[in-house]
Amino acid sequence: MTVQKLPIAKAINESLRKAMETDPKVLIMGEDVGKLGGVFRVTDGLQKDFGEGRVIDTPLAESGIVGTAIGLALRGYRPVVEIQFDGFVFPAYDQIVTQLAKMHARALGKIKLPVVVRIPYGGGIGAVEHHSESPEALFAHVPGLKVVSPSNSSDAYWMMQQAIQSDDPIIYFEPKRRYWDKSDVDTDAIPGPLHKARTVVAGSDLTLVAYGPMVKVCVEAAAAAAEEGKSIEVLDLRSMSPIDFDAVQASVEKTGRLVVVHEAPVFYGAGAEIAARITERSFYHLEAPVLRVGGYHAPYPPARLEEEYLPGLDRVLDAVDRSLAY
Amino acid sequence: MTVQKLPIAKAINESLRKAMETDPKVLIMGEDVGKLGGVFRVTDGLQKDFGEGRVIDTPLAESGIVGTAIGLALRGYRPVVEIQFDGFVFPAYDQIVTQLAKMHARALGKIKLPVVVRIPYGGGIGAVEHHSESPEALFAHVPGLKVVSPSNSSDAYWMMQQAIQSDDPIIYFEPKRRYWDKSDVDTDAIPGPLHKARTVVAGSDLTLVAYGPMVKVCVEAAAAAAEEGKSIEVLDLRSMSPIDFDAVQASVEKTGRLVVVHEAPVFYGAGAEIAARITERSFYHLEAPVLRVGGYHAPYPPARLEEEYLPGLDRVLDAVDRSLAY
Amino acid sequence: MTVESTAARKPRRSSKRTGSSAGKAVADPQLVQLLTPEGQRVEHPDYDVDLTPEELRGLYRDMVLTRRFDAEATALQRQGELGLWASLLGQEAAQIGSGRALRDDDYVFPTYREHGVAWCRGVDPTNLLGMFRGVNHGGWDPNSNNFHLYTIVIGSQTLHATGYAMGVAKDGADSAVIAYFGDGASSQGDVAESFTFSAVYNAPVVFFCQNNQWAISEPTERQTRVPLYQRAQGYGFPGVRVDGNDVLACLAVTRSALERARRGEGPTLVEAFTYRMGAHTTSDDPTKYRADEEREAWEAKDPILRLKTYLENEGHADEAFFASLEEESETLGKRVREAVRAMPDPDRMAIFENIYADGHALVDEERAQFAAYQASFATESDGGFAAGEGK
Amino acid sequence: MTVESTAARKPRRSSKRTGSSAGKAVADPQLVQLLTPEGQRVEHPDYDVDLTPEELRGLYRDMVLTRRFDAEATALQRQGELGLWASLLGQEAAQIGSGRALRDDDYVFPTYREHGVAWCRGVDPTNLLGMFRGVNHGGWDPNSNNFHLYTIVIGSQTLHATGYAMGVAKDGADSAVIAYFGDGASSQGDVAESFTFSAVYNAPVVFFCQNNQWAISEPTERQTRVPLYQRAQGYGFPGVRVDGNDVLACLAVTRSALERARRGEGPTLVEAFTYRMGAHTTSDDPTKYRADEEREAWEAKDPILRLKTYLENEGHADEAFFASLEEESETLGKRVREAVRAMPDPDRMAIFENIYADGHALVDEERAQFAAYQASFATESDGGFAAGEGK
Ligand SMILES: Cc1ncc(C[n+]2csc(CCOP(=O)(O)OP(=O)(O)O)c2C)c(N)n1
Ligand SMILES: Cc1ncc(C[n+]2csc(CCOP(=O)(O)OP(=O)(O)O)c2C)c(N)n1
Ligand SMILES: [Mg+2]
Ligand SMILES: [Mg+2]
Repeated sequence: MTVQKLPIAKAINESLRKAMETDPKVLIMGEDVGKLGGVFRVTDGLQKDFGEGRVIDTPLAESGIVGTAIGLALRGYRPVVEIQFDGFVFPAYDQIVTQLAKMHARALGKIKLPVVVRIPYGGGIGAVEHHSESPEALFAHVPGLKVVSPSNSSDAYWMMQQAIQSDDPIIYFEPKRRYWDKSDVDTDAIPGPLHKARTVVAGSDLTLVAYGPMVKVCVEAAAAAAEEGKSIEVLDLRSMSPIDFDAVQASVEKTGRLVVVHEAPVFYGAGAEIAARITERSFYHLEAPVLRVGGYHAPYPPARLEEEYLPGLDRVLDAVDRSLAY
Repeated sequence: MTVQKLPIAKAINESLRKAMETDPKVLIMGEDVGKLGGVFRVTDGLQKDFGEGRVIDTPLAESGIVGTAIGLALRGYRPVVEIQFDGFVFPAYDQIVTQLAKMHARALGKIKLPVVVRIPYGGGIGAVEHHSESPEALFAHVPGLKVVSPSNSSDAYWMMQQAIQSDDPIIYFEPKRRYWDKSDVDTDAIPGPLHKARTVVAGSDLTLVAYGPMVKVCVEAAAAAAEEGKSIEVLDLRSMSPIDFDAVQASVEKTGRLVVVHEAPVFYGAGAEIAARITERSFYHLEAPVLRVGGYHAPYPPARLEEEYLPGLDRVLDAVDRSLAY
Repeated sequence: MTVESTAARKPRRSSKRTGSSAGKAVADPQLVQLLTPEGQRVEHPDYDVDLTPEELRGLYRDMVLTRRFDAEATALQRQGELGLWASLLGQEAAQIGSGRALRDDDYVFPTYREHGVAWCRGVDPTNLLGMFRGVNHGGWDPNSNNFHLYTIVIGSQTLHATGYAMGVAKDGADSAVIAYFGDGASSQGDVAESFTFSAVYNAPVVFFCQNNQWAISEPTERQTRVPLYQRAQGYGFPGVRVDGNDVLACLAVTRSALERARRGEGPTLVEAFTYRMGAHTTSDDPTKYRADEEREAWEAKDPILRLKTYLENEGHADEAFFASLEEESETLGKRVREAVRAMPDPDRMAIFENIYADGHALVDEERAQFAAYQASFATESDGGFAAGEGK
Repeated sequence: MTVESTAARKPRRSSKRTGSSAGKAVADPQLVQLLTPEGQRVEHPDYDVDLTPEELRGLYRDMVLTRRFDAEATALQRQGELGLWASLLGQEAAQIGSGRALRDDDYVFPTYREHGVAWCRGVDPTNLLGMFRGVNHGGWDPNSNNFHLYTIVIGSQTLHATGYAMGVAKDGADSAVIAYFGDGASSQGDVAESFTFSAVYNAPVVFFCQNNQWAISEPTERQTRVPLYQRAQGYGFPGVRVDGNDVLACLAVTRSALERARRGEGPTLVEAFTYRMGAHTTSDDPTKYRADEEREAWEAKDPILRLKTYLENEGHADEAFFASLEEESETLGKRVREAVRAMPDPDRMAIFENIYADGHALVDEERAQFAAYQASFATESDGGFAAGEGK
């Protein structure tokens, strides 16, 4: 049985298990990752099977988690670190930005930092403050880091395999509100490259680019638009650093229109980078300015307002219409 | 004597002094800000005149500095906090992003956080690692913060006055390699609004937008271009959050061309946001895509390579030429 | 962690000052206790309280009502009225004892679990529920009751408390500040930095650590190998461990620490040794990681029961008191229930409010765009019903 | 800070284990000393070293050559060959003593000032100069000598050391790890977190704090109100203060702490009480904030002089030894000078190298654009001279 229908959370769990079986140097570290299996159960059962020496419940200190993971990596281990929620990565931000991102370059390549930082991110789960954020741009701006996010179970599985195998530090953003969404995982497949975008829906009138939790919304938007006779292409970016600009460019040069969608605030977000670069690359192909749909320049609101804050089907379609109106 | 020719560092010093004289609640906090007067002497003489109770040498702990400044602000003080160098703000990043930026909103406006975080930033001084960075985008992306940077002594003086008077937390980036550049300060002037851009050089063929240390380079580029008969308008952005898009738009709709220049890496940088938004606002006015000149997606290099890394006159002119070639 | 290992760390010698051992758990001062689990009043060489029967009944009432409120909130979460609840069950004595030690002009920096302290400060309990319902991120004015908003990012508030206390000292006031945090939080760099700052500036702050034995699924052994109160001495101020289920001892120890702060002698760390009887929050399932027997052992140390026994044995409270308190509890429960159900959803435009005190051009722009976007639905033929579905 | 206040904190009683006082500086264990400032060999109940004359001369040689190297680097900075230099002047004993206590398989995590430790590890001194000259950010392979790169962000490396030590323990190796940091660094949250992690996981790491009395312009009083070595006990492991200008005591104490780590007994904090004789770095001007008398008082405690006196008094070294060492020093100075002057500027394309181990599309793109941009100058009529001016 190589193809299974798995929820994203379980696909990551299986991927971690596979990596730990394959490579004794792979470790899991974080708060509550052991007996509890993480607050989202992503590491469920792993401590039971691999022991406390490989699935490590850490003190409640994120800088300490990432800092010691760096030390373990220097010793030859491959730590996969869990940050419990997006909003709690900031105490570790210094270690990530000044050490994890830069140590390989600082050592002129003589040491490697194969550390994966897993971060459940994004909103839509009705949580209290700090549990619904999308800070990916704050990592993608930093040279030395790579930043990815899967949108489905197969990617969740394979991108985790690839992230662990990579000798570079990778920030792996998990779309927490999609944890329970099921889709097929072929554990015998030969995966494509980690940092390439994927065409989810082919279309010819406009390109929608998204990643992580927003891919689903964009696919729905494409379907809704199709009913109105509009042919929308949906690209799952998968990687926010590097960005597969070639794929976006190719699509845009076909459709002539681009809308970028993410949950993070639009201001200084990934959409800005994509808009700027694609406009530069495809200036004469664009029929309309690149439009962005995303979070407002506001703290993530209380749960009862999150559906207003998050880009939803209507807001995406509104942007599609505005783009097509040019 | 109301007009003085002052270096930027001294203008900030005078502004801090003025604020402390005017408002007994203004405090200065940081590492080495007391007897030493800061490693750049920006707080020189202030502890001598205002005492250890108001110019506070802190333990070597940036999170502690910002965290206690927040507490002092809650008690009614107006702390002006110094981070010794750009690269050392990251240990304080959590307090800045999760607390300083959000507490006003969290309290539904019932408490105010008038904290100024001063950060000498940018390269060009031949320093070792962590002393030459430009992390402004990492703050501008965060709702709840305001981010500014002066490029000359008058702005340094007045923007600091305004930052201290503001009830919002403000990240005040000081262009450290321009600290010793002198220009006029009129301490009796009536300053314009804190977050408005300023036209430094008027022109009609292309708009250059910069802030902080890059304004000088752009002015020089405009002069060099003028010799070749090109009329370049230079805008000093002054504020990276909010951004005075109206001013940029007005200029671009006049010139039809825009190049944004900053030291920070281009990828996910301020230039991306400006390019995306201006392209959206002025789609039909742009003769060329907005071009960006900035740092590479690489850790800030060792000093002997920084002139290659930093955007200089030639790289700006190259972008100007490329834009004009459209 | 098992019951045994926790018990093994129970200290044996009492002292206001902290003990000496490093690297091993011998010669710990015993935890300060004034009321045994059996409801016996005992003496302590360093701490005492002298309370009138009325005051004792007051503490009892505080604990009972706090527990009632907490139970109601848990129930409201189950009914879907709240998105989440963090129960203080078992920690009533630690919170009421410390909360009642405070003066009005003192200032409190809580975590997300200090419902009992909020009660002592006079914060309307229903105000605490807004953030758990998801209508706001903190629904009260911190300065109305000198009770700061709940802080969710673990440990952050200890620095705010320290800074506030530095300000108090600057003002020449003799108020004190108290910072609550948990055993898990003790590992955060921010908490260590708050120890350093408060010691160096001699700030009038009390660090009140409720060691409830667990940080979600992690036992205190994951955070420290020696008793937490000992942390203080390495920073140059006293630490003391108090029976966190003994409201009298918590009151006495906190009062003493606050007085010390007022006298300008600087910070104190109080470790209230207690137990989280419930789940971490309503999202948590403790059966995954801890044994029932542990909880049962702690049930015997219940903070409310022991005070009840004492009140009864001493004849300080009669049936009528307990009956009327029962009634008061029910009234409180009802009031809370109704208030929560009546709590309106925030206006969607609230997304754009209070982000900045002085405004921000982009917020203005986005607010206007959002309003126009919303309005566009209203003018469509469907009469605007689509607006709510703009998801 | 004045000389007096520093002296006032000098502890009085010695102990391998840490002492008891909390909140006041009484009953501190005296700092461990085996060689007095006057060059007298003294006994200590807990620590000893038994060295041959050759070994003693070796330590002396290490310190002299390290100082010579350091002086040369300072001179090279003045000559404009280095952009900056962080001198270890005065801290030779702390660094050579601890550095010579290490085994080859131990691993070192230094700050930016551990030139003496680097020397002990066999790192070519000229390699240390690259980052100060501005040609790289760290010019050696950490794994060649088990000597990690210099870390500039204060305190960060203590966590790397702890993680590395956790890995050593996992591997079942009996190596140890040593993390250097300063008195200023002791305030950083990261250092506290490294104490917590190392204690909880019983990691084989020695925290070696060189308390050189200053963090740039701030005296140690700005970081703590009790002696720093006491910090350890609150985390559950021993702390000890050693005379940081006594190479024998530093060797003995570090060796003992390393052995403890190897035995699986976990971390130790060593506070080497020493003095930064020079400026913080060549950019600093200490006359702004400290009195000459303080420096002068510490000059009398010079680490090299006292060992010299001892060697002479004991007849362990003769004129020939000192003369040949003098010569060796000069040769080293010359070699360093020449090596620095010959150090080539990095190729500009190095900007794009080693950012990622597995590559990154944007880096490839920018590298190509940069190369094309550079090439565009070469093809211009001026023959390419403008390229270097592309500023
Ligand atoms: C910085 C940070 N990391 C992680 C979390 C997630 N989290 C919430 S509560 C908690 C455990 C806290 O334990 P403790 O400090 O003992 O307090 P308690 O919940 O037991 O009252 C964790 C890990 C958080 N809120 N903040
Ligand atoms: C996080 C951080 N903040 C500030 C600095 C700037 N800085 C460099 S050295 C130094 C003082 C360090 O003092 P200490 O730890 O005692 O070490 P010493 O320099 O005395 O060896 C400071 C503040 C830094 N490098 N890193
Ligand atoms: Mg707890
Ligand atoms: Mg020092």
